[in-house]
Amino acid sequence: MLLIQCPYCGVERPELEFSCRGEAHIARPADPSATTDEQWAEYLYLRTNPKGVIAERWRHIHGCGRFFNALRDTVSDKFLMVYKAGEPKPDPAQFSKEAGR
Amino acid sequence: MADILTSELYSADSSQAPLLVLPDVTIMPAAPAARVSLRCRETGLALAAKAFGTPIPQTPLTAETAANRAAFWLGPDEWMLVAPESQLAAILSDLETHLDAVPHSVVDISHRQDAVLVSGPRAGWLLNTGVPIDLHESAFAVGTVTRTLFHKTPIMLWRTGPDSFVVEAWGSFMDYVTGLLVQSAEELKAA
Amino acid sequence: MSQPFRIEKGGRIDRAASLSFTFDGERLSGHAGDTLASALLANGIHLVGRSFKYHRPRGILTAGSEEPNALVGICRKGDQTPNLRATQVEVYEGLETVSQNRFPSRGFDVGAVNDLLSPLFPAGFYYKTFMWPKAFWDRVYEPVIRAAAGLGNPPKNPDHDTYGNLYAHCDVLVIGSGPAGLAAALAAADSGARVILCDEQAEFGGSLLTETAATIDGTAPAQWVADTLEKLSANGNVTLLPRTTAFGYFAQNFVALAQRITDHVSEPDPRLPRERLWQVRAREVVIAAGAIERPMVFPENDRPGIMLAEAGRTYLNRYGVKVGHNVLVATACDTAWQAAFDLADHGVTIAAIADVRENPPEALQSIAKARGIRVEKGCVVTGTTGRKRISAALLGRLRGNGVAAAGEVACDALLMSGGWTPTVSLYSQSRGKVVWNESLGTFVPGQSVQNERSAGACLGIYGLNAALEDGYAAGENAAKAAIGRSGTVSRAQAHGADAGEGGILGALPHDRDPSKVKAFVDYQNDVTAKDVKLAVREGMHSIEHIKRYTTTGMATDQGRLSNLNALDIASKALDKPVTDVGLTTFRQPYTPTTFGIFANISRGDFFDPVRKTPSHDFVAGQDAAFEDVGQWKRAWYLPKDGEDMHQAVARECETVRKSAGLFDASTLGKIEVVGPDAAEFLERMYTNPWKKLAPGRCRYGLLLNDAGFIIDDGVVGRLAEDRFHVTTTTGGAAHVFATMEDYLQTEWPDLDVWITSITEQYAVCAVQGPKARDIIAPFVEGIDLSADAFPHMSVGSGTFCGVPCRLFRISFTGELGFEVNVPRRHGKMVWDKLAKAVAEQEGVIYGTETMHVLRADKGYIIVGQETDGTVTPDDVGMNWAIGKNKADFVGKRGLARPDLVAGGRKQLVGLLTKDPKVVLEEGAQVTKLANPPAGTPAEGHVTSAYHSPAMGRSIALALVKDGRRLTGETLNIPMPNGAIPVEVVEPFFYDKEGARLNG
Amino acid sequence: MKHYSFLELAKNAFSAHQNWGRQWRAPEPKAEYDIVIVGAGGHGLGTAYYLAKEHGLRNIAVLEKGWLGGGNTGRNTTIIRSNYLWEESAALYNHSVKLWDGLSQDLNYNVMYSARGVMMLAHTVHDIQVFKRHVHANRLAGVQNEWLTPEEAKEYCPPLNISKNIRYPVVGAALQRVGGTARHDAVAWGYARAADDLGVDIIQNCAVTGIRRAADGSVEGVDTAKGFIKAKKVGVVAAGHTSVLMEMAGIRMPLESNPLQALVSEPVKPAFPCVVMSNTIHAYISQSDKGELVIGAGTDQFVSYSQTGGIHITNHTIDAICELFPMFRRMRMLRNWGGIVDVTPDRSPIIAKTPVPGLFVNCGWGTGGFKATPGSAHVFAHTIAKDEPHPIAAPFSLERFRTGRLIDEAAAAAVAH
Repeated sequence: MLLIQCPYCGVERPELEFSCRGEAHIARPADPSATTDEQWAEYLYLRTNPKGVIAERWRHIHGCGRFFNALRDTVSDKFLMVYKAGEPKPDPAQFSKEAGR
Repeated sequence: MADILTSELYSADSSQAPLLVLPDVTIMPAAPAARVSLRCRETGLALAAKAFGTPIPQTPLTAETAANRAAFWLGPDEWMLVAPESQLAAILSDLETHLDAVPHSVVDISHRQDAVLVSGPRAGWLLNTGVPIDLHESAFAVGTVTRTLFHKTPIMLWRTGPDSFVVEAWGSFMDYVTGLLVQSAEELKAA
Repeated sequence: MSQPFRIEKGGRIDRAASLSFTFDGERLSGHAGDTLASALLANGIHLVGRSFKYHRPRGILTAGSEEPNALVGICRKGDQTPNLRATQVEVYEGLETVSQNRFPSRGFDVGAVNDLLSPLFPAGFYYKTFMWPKAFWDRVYEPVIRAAAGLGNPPKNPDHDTYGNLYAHCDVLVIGSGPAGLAAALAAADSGARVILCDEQAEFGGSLLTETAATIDGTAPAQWVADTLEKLSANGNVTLLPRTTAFGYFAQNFVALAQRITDHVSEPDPRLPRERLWQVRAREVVIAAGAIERPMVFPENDRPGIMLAEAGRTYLNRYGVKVGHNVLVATACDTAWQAAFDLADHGVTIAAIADVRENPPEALQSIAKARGIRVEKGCVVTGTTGRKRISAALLGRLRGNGVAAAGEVACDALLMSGGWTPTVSLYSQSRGKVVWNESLGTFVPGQSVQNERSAGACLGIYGLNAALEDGYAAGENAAKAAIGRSGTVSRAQAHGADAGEGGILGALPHDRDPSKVKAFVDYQNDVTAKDVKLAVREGMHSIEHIKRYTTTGMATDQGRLSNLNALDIASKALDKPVTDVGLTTFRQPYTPTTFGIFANISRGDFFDPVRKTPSHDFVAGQDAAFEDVGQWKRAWYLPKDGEDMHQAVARECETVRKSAGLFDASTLGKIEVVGPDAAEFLERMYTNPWKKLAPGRCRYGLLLNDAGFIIDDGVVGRLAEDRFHVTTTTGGAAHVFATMEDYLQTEWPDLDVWITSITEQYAVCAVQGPKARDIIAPFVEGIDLSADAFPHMSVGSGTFCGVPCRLFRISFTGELGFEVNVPRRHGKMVWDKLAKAVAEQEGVIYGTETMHVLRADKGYIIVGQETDGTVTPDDVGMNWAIGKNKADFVGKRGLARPDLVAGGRKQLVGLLTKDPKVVLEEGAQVTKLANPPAGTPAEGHVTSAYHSPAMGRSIALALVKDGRRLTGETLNIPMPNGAIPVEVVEPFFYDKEGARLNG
Repeated sequence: MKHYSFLELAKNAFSAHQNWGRQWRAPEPKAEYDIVIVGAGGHGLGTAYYLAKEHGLRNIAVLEKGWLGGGNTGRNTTIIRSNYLWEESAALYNHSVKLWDGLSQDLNYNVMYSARGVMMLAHTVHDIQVFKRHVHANRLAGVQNEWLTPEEAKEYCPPLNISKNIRYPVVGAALQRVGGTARHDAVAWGYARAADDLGVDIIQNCAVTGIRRAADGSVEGVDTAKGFIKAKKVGVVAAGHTSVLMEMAGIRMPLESNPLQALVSEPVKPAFPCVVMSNTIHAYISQSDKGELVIGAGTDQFVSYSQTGGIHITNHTIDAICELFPMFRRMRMLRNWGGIVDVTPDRSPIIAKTPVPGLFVNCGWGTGGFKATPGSAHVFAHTIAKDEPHPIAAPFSLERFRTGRLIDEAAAAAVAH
């Protein structure tokens, strides 16, 4: 069971309190009607699924209820950092180095 | 440290029997209370404080209390305000009046959840049979309030003293919470 | 009741407390403090069971949790718990135990024929045979294999014991309470850290409880243990957990412990749990798991009476039991010599010490000489004799690459030691990579991956003083890392019990016919050195392949005894260094762990919360049948006077349409959407338009996912400009709320709107039927109920029975209907009053089944029944619910995808059977032909089917390919006993004009 | 290839089993192959086998970064069934079930396919509706599946607790009698041995590090730990690692890789005659020929390649098992492990050509790939050999995610009202 720092509560809590909501920074197109079928499929379904550092969305569903983002190493499952929703995506490459890959 | 619950906010419900009475831990159903979910941005906090009569806490996981009032930080834009049951209507209207000019949401959730009072030297131990967070005073000081889980059910937990806690759960989950607590306390009866 | 092998005095057993127990029905005695193994040995019993495959007689090999042979069943309360290790079972008065995997008895076992046939059963033999005749596999071969395999008999009855759970947090978790563990706990506790110390054994102390040839700070090791425990238990920050196995090391220093609470007690207090799961989050972990002794792989190394040397010493020093009268010691390392000396000092004849090494230390040799013990150097055991217990061993002298026979030595026990293997299981579970230590000839922990450090023997640091030193340092460093400070504990000094030298891996050479002898590598699974070599010969070159092909290392000790020997044999067969062959992964649990401990408190009604509505007790008192919907219990139907479900539902339906019915709708999800942008938010979430909905009015809302498929629906009432009361399906409530939060927080954080779950704020009583208004009117204040003032699809606030109320005029039945929302704790009072009022109007209380029939009459869909996640609004004829002028809503773009606009989609239709009495089966398929050949694609399926009292016939809804175009045509429902012809009709049946609900 | 039989076993017993040959070779890779399969699990090895056997191709290599059969093939709970809802799925899995029956004889390797029956428990009214829909759809499709009352379910599986007083009582079951289990390792080994015998090079410890494309965009070969290997066609059958490999060819996939745990108990004498699954309360159990109770747990909620999962997942699985089979509460877990399952949005696999000419992919089997091994391999071999999807594979395209023609086996589980 992972231990996750909630950037809003400022404390580490067990994974049980959280819900993982998949890859982060996949914004819903501002004007969906202007997208092609390919683009819509990409938004809905295509995922990076990296072996290494992933930026993903978590929700502290049984805590403060907020969504936030995290960088996590999918090989060790270690969290490298958490940041609030709306903050820019950190460079995963930099964290890849720190994670040793 | 004495219990910070000096008001009538969370008192044992005299109409209900205690759920558990042991030398080391007791569980009492709490009397009904007025509960209000307050949602707003920073612009509303001072206004809400004025309306409600306590500051609206901005430090995560803390509560502000006054006579017959408690305001719990539950999230960065979410608070639960608690007061005696009889004052609900007045509180709702005061809040709406004061917050009229700013975006906000005030919702009555008085009946959504029930509370029980868990206290005694083994209260923390008993809660940890289902609560996955560290309840040691160094990690969960008196006054801390949080939502978390009790085994498979969401709860709200407020520590009111070194050995006393308020546990709130949605109404239909309370039997599960108290049932498990009472069952887990069974071993305390053994020699 | 004599215990012929118990020594006169010594050991840690309570000689005053004599206990009686049975083994295979034989009554025996032991003492408090005995394990089953030590008590059996005290009674001279070595044969305790049979091996897995060849059913060979087996004895007690070890004194610890790694025991592969001595697995027994424990009988209690008329049932049996299988596969418990005799070396861990504590003897209590009345303990009943049985041996396993033998028939009819452990002394005479017909399964032993397998041993004779063993030439036919090499590793992996079953992959090569049993293929013909084909039908024999299921009927003959497999049942025989299954019956022959398995160890003990499974428990037969439900387990009545309880299991506990505790989440715990600490600064330093110390696993293992030998010298390193105790020292680490002392050092960490001294710093003020919160410490948990656990040990799988009943007593703390580990090897210190066996050690008699050393002193710590001038006292006996056992005394030092007692003193240390006194200090630790006096420290309020220390939790001491004996009988507690750290079995799983998970991510981020999450360690699972299994605490055994009552298994060792004769008459346990029923209020105590049998075992408890500790889920520990530790800032730092010190693993002090020790090392275990390695068996030697020589021919016939498995006879009862053959035992690890340190185990023999443990039985003597800790339990006061001699493992034999005439003991041969075979070793490759120094430590076993001490076992020989200790036994000799207690009057046991040492037949010889046979050391593989040409030059064991002089010091040891001179001690042996002083005791008159025969020493054979450069000597191996090449075989043993004795049927149910060893009676003699063959010795062989190493000569270059070969072995020369060196005679036979009579003995009644053989103690062996191939050296020591650090217990790296938990380190390995923590995802650390072990490294090969050439000088020790074994793997030891490498770099820590988590906040963890190994200490003492599990790190390959042997010798008592060195282990203590390492333990103190580990405890100090752990505390420093966890809380930033360390204490100043005074470090004890040990004298004696120094680290020994020596050790050997793999199969020992011998002079026997290799095809005729078995030298066991994995005792429990009967894997021999030959098997490992065969696997390599057949191309199994990865250690994982060898493990899986031979099953070596897959026994209940998870290969702790066998892995290194197997690895060495494989490496020689492959002609590769062991480091290139690699070690298999150690997985949790460290030792087998009771299922009950994982399930712990999730049992019965606590398996999952039982959510009850305010009417629950009332309808339960009327013998309602309930159905589970999510976690809720909902009244399904309420039979009267012996009615069956069909009769009850028919009566309920008729009564609702004739007068009125009362229904508990409290379980529906309810969300209060509040804020200046509330309408805008709903506009984006739901397909429907909301901005023009007037306060006081309601609208049916349809929710899609962004793929375009229906995921939920419900009525939404506008309470004020900035306030909506949204309802969802019961099962969808949590998902809809989470989905709304997701869009709100992450896509549209700029909107000034907040959502609050009010599902449990309100109890909801639905009153439906022509008399609904009459029934509720007396209770309502503050709302004009007249049809003009409060038409269908209205919402208003007032009071009901004197309590605040949100009243909806809505209908899911097609009748005049109201839904009374009152604060939950008033729900019971309001329900009781309404129930009385409904009864007075000759109305009825109805359940979900009736609700389903009534809505089907009207063709209202149920999400999850008419839809299955692949259905669009158009499919169910609900394009009317889509706001035509909306630029966007969740799902709009998805709906435009090619397959969602293509022809040939399945559409909702009504079906009427030609025979009105026939009710279709839900889920039945729809075809054009009456007798379609197998493989015919279906045209669709029946989603709902009921007998409709209102229509006086059966009705059905179905999703049918191009269904709307087929109205009026005949299709078929193929059933096992013939097809049922149906006519396609529009998907609504009753009061199509809606006159009744507008009444 | 030496024919395996009882006679052969007896003969070899006389020579102390010294004369058994290797089950497969350990060749060095050639510079070029017609077809390179990436991933030596059951699906990959089977693909190579059918390419050689049914399409007459010989110049084939299977590349494996670890040891063959070491991925999900060797880590699953070996459940075999074909009673899927949608016609497309039922056709695929039923194709597989037909191949399972006779696979031991075809491969001359006893894969221990044991048609002991798979029973899926219904616990709610909604479950009944869903399962009966399956039963009816399956009957029409020619797939065996039948509905049982709780009493009939108990008769088929005596340890089952059908008390009405448990939290989620059993209200019925769907039984597929031809469903069952097989010995997972043997499947990989049997295919490996048979493919090797037909000349397929199985190259272990040979990780693929890149997929090279020619100027025209088509596939050219793969970079590996053992150098560049030229290939006319490349088939990626890498389960949890598919995204990582396809990324090398510049293709993003509709996949997420999650940890999936499984566990076994200590071995006991026969106690459990069939396979029982409960999707509603998440429990899957059978007993292996060795006597271990084999139990499938759920997936963790996040992407991970760690091959480990959280204990809370195990807890939830075992509490469900203990509710259904309360006598097993005293049994003990012997070993727990994790695999990496690649999950698609509609929980159905992808067996398809890709936008890159010459590059094919077979993935997305989620938690249920083992059962499909022979069928998947068979239709994938056809797809690669003919450069055209096998009719059974055609619906399982990448294209469906664009058009919305999903084969959504998970969707039917939606609960409401």
